Amino acid sequence: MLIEAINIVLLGMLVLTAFAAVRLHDLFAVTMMFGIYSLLAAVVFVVLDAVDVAFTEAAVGVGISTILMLATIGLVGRHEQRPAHRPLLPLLVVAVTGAALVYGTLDMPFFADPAAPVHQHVAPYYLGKSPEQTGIPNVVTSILASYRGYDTLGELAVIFTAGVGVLALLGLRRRKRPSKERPTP
Amino acid sequence: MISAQLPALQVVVPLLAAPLCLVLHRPFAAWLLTFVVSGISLLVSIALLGQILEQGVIDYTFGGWAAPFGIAYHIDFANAYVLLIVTAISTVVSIFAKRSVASEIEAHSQGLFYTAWLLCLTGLLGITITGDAFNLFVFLEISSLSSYVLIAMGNDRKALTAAYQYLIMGTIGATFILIGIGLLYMLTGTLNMLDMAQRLVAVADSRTARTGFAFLTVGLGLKIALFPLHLWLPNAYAYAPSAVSAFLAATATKVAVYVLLRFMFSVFGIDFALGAMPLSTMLVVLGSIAVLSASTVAIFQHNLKRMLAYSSIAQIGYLILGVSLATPAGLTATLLHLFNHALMKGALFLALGCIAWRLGSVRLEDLRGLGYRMPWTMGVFVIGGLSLIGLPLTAGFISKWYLVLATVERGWWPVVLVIIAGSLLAVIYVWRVIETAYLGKTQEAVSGTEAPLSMLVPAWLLAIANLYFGIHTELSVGIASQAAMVLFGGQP
Amino acid sequence: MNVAGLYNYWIVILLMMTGFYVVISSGNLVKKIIGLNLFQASVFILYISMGKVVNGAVPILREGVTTYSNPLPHVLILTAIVVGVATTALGLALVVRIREAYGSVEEDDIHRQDESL
Amino acid sequence: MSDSMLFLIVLTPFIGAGLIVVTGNRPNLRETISVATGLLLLAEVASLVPDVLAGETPDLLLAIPVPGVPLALQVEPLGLLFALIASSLWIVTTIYAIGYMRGHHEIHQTRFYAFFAIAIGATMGIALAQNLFTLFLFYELLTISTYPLVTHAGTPEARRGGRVYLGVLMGTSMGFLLLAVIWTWHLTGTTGFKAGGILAGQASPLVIGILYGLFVFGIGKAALMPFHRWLPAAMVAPTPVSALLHAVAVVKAGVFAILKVTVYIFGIDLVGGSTASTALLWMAALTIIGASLVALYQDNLKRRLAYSTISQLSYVVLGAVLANAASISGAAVHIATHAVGKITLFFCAGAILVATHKTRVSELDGLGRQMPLTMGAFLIASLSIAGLPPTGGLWGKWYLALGALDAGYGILVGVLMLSTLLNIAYLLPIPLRAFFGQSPKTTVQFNEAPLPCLVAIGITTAACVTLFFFPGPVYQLAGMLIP
Amino acid sequence: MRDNPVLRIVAKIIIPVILLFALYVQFHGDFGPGGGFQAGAIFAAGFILYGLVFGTEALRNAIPPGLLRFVIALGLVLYAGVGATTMLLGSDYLAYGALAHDLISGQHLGIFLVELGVGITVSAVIVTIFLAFAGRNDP
Repeated sequence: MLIEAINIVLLGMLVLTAFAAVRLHDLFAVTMMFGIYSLLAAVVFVVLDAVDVAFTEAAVGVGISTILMLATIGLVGRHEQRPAHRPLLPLLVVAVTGAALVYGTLDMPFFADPAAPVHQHVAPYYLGKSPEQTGIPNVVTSILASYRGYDTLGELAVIFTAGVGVLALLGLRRRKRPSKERPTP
Repeated sequence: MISAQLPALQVVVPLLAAPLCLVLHRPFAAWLLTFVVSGISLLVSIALLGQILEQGVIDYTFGGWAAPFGIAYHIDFANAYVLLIVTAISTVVSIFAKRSVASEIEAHSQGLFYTAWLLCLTGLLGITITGDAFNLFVFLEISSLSSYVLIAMGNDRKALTAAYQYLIMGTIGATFILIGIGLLYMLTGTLNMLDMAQRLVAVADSRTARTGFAFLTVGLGLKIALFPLHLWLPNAYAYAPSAVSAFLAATATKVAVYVLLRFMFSVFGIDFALGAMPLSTMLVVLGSIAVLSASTVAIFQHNLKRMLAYSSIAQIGYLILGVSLATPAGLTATLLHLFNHALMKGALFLALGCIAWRLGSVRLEDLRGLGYRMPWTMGVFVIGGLSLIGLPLTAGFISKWYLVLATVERGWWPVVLVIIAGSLLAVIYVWRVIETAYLGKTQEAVSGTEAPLSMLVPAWLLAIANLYFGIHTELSVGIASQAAMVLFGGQP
Repeated sequence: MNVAGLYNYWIVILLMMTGFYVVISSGNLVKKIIGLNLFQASVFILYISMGKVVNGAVPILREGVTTYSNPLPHVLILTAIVVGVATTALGLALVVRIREAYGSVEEDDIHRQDESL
Repeated sequence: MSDSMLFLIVLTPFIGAGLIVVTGNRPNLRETISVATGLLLLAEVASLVPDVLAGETPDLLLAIPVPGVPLALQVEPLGLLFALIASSLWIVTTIYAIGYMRGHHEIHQTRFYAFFAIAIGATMGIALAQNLFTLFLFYELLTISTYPLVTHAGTPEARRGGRVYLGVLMGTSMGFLLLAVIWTWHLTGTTGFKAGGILAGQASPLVIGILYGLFVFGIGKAALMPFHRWLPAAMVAPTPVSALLHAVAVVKAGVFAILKVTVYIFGIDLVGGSTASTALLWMAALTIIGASLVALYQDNLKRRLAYSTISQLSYVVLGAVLANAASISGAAVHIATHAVGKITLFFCAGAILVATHKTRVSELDGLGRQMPLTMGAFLIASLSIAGLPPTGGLWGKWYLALGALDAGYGILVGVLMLSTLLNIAYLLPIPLRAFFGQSPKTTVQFNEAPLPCLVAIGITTAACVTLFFFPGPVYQLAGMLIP
Repeated sequence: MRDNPVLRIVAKIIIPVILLFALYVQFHGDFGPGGGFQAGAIFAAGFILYGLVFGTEALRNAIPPGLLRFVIALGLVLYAGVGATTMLLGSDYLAYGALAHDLISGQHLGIFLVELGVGITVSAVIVTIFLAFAGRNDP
C-alpha cells in the first residue's frame, strides 16, 4: 500500500497548506499557498492515475490562476484587513455542511474499491470500446473529445464567456486613471 | 431531416451566434443578430412543442453515441414548456433592448453585451433541454458567468458589487450542485438522468443519496434565490441594465426552479423527494416566509427595480408553496405561475426600462405625475401591477386561482391565508406607485414625452399577453397541467 | 462499521470545508476568490478519488494492462477545472473594477460607502 | 336577441366612456354623449323587462378563463331591478353633474365622466352576472374604476380617502370574497347562480356558516360594520359621485350581491337554518343602530348622509339574512326606495355646496327661505329615508318588519322602529333648521343651485312620492325572487 | 527588467521552444496526456512571457484587439462548426463518423479539429485576460 502511504502524506500536506491559507492575511503569501496547494493536488492526481487532470491542474492552478491572482493583488494591494469579530456563523455553516458530507460518506463505496458502481456501469464501456470506436488509446481524450464532446463544447463556451466578460469589464485599450463610475443618485 | 435536428439547433444556433456576434462587434449588427437568433430559437421551441404534442417525448443523442454513454437530450412537455418561455421572453426583450441598451451602455461594449446575452440564452436553453446531469452543470455555468457579465455592465458602480456577490453565491451554489451530482454518480455510475433515475431506485434509501439530494437542493436554492438564499437577487436585479433585469427576472430563476422540479420528480421521484424527506414541510415554511417577508420589504423600497426584485422573491415563494403541496394540482399551479410570472415581471421591468430611459431614474419620488407624461408606459405598469396583484382577467388571477384551489384541496388553510396576505401586500406596493404616478404633484420643470416605439411595443406585447392569458387559458393551463402530469409520471 | 476505506474522503471533506470557510468568512474580495478555488480544487480531488481503482493504471490503453482507473471522473474534472479558472478570471476582473470604483476591496468599506450615499 | 342585448348593456357604457375621452376637449358634445349613452342604456335595460316578467332568464356566455368557470351574463328579476334603478338614476345624475361640475369649476372633467361611465358599466356587469366569478370580476372593476372618482380632487385628503377606500374594499374582496368563491367552486364544482342555491347538502353546517360569513364580510361594499370605514372616506369625492355611486351603484352593488348570494348560492332555506345567520342578524342590527347614532353627531352633511347610508344598507343585509319571502322582497324594495331617497338627499347637499359653499349642518340655519325648492326636496327625501308616508320608504320597512315577524324575531321590529326614530332625529332637524332657524345676520343673498341640479332633484323627489302610490312594478319584480 | 540583455536573449530562444512544445502537446493528446486545453495554456504562456520581457505594450501592438476577438471566436466556431458540418452531412451533432468514409478516420479528423478549436480559443482567451489585467497596470 505504498500508494496509500504517499496519498496520506500528500493529503496531510494539503491540509497544512489549506490551514496556512486560512491563517495568513498577506494575500501574496495566501496566493503562494494556493499555488502550492494546486501543485500538491496535481501530484495527488498523478498518484490517482489522473495524469491529464494533473497536467491541467498544474497548468491552470499553478500557472494561470496564480498569475491572475498575483496580477490582481498587484492592482488592489496585498494586505487583508483583519476581521473585527470572530466569524461564528461561517464556522457553524461549515460545520453543518461538513457533517452532512461525512454523513453522506457512510454509505459510500470504499476508496479505490473496484466493485464500486462507478467502475461497473458506464466506464467499462469506454475502456472496452474506445479503441475500435475511436481508435484512440488515451481514453480520457476519446471521452473528452468524442463520447462527451458536447460537454467540451460547453466548456469551451465557458472559457469564451470568461474572455468576453473580461473584455467587457476591463477592455484591452490601455486606459489612463480609470474614471469612477457614476455613484447612485 | 431538419426536424430531426431541432433539439440540437435549439442550443447550437445561439451558441454559434455568440462568436459571430463578438466578431461583428458593431452595436446594430450585434443587436440584429441577437434579435434574429432569439426569434429563430423561439420558432424552434414552438416546433419542438408541436412535435411533442404529436409524438410525445423526443430523444436526441450527441456524437451518435447512445445514452448513457454519450450525452443525450430528452425533451417532454415540462422542458419544452420552459424552453418556450425562455425563448419568447428573450425575443420580446431583445426588441426592447436596442434603444434601452444604447442609452445605458457605451457603444464600444455593446457588441460584448449582446454576445453575453446570446451566451446567457444558450446556457438557459442548454440547462432546460438536457437530459445529462453533468451537461446541465456545464450549461449552468455558461448562463451564470454570462449573467454576471450582463449584470456588471449596469452603469451604477453598485452593479459591480452586485455582480460580484452573485458570482460568489452562484459559484458556491454551482459547487454544491457539482458535489450533489458527484454523489449521485458515485451511487449509480451514470450521468444520464433517465438512467440515473432507474438505478437510483435500488440505492435510494442510502445516506449518500440523501446527502446528494440535499446538496442539489441547496445549490439550486441558491440559484432560485429561495429564502434565505436570496441575498444576491435584489441588488443584481436593481442595478443591472434594464433589459437584463427584465430578461433574467423572467427566465433565470424560472429555469432553476424547473431544474429543481426535474431532480425532485424525475430523478429522485416524488416519494423520495417529498415523502421520505422532511423537505415538504421545510419548503412550506420557507415559501411562506419568502412570500410574507419579501412582500413586506418590497413596500419600503424607493428604487422600483429593487421593489420588483423583492416581489420576485415573494413570487418564488408562491412557486415553492405550489411544489410543497406535492399534488398534481399544486405542481400545475407552480408551472402555470412560472409562465404567468414571467409575463407580468417582464412587462413591469420593461415599463421601468422605459421610465429609466426617459428619466434616468426609477426612484418612486421621480415618478410624480408620470401617468400623464408617459401614459402608455404607465399603462403597461398598471396592467402588470394588476396582474401581480392577481385581479380577474389578468394572468396573475389565473395563477392565484389555481394555487389557492390546490391549497384548499390539500386543506392547508394557513397557507391559503399566506397567499392571500401576499396578494394584499402586493396591492400596497403596486398602489404606492400608481398613486404617485397619477396623483403625485407634477413638477413642471421636467417635460417628458413617451418612450420610443421600439420599447413600447414589446412592453405592450407582454402587457397584452397578461390580459390574453387571463381570459384564454387553454394554452397556458393546458401545457402546464400536461407538464405537471409528465413530472408526476416520474420519468423525464 | 469499518471506516478505514473512507479516511480519504474525510480528509477531502476537511479540505473542502476549509476552502468554503475562507469564502464565507473572509471580508477581502480577493481572498474570497482564492477560497473559492481551494473549495473547488478539493471537490476535484473528491471526484478523482472516486475514479481510483486499486492497482489500476492510467487510462491510456496499452498491451498487458488489464485494470485501469475510471477515466470518466477525469474527464468531468478536466471540464470542471476549466470552468473554475473561467470563474476565477471573471471574479478577479470584477475585483479590479470594484477597487477602481470604491478604492477598496474590503466588504466592510464598500458597504460603508454604499450606505453613506 | 335579448341574449346579445345583455352584452350590449355591459358594453354600452364602455363605448360611451371611449367617446367621452375622444370628445374630451368639447364639453357640450362630451356631456351630450354622456346623457345619450344613459338614455340608450336605459332603453336597452327596459327592453328586457317583458322577457323577465314572462319568467324567462336570457343568458350569454362570453369566455371561459378557467375550465368550469365561465365569464357569463344572465338576467333575473333582482338583477333587472338593480339595473333599472342604476341606469335610470345615472341619467338623472349626469344631468345633475353637468350643473354641478360646471357650477363648481371642477378639474379633469373628461376623466370624471369617462370613469363614471366605466363604473356604470361595471355596475351593469354586477347586475347581470351569471355566476360568482363574473360577479367578482365586475365587483373589482367597480372598485378600481371608482378610485379615480374618489380621489378626483388629488388633494392629500383625497389620496388618504382613496387609500382607505381601496384598502377596505380590496382587502375584504381579496381576503374573503375570492376565497369564498374558490371554496364554493371547490365544494360544488360550479359558481353559477341557481334558483334554490347550489350549496344545499354540499357541506357541513359549520362550513356553510363560515362560508356565509366570508361572503357577507367579503362583500365590503355592503359596508357592514366593522368594514364600513370606506364609505365616509369616499365622501371626499365630488357630490355626483357620492350621490350615484356611494348612495346607489357601489353600495347597492354590495347589498345586491349579498342578496344574490343568499338566494342563488345558498338558498334561503340553508341560510335561514344556518347558525351563522343569527350572529349576522345581530351584526346587521348593530350596524343599523350604531351607524344611526354616529350619524347623529356628524356635523358635516355628507358624512352624516354616509353614516345614514351605512345604517340603511344593513336593512337589506337584515332582509337577506332573515331569508324568507317577505324579508327578501322587502330588501329588494328597500334597495329601490332608499336609492331614490338617498340620491335626492345627496343632490340637495351638492346643490347647497354649489350655491353657498356650505358643508356643515350647523351653517344651514335659515337657508330654507333662500333655497326653498332644495330644502323642500330634502324634507321629502328625509321622510322617505325614515320610512314615513307619503313616501316609498314605507314599503321597504313594512315588508322587512313582516319578514322579521315571520322569522319569529319580534325584537327586530323594535330595532326597525328605533332606527326610524333615529332617522328622524338626525335628518329632520336639517330642513327644520333651514326653514325656521335664525339665519346669521350676514345678509348674503344666495340663489338656488343651477337649473340642471334642480331638474335632477325634482325628478328624484317625484320618484320618492310616486313609489308610495305605485310600488307595484318594483314589488312585482321583487316578488318573483322567491316563487 | 525590460532592458536586461541576457533575459531578452534567453526569452528569444525559449519562446519558440515553448510554442513548439505547445504544438506537441496539442497533437500528441491522442496517445499521451495532453490536449487542446493544456496546449492552449502553454501556447499562451509563450506570449505572456514575451509580454513580460518585452513589455505588454509591445505585445499589445503585436496583436490588435480586433484580431484577438477574431481568434477567440475562431476556435469556438471551429468546434461548433464541426458539429454543424456533421449535422449537414445528415448525422447527429458532433457525430464525427460522418466526416470521413469510415468511422475511425472520421473520429480522428473530428477529434483533431475540435482539439484544435479548443487550443485556439483557450490560448487567445488567456492572452486576452493577461493583456486586460496588464492594461490596468499602466499609470
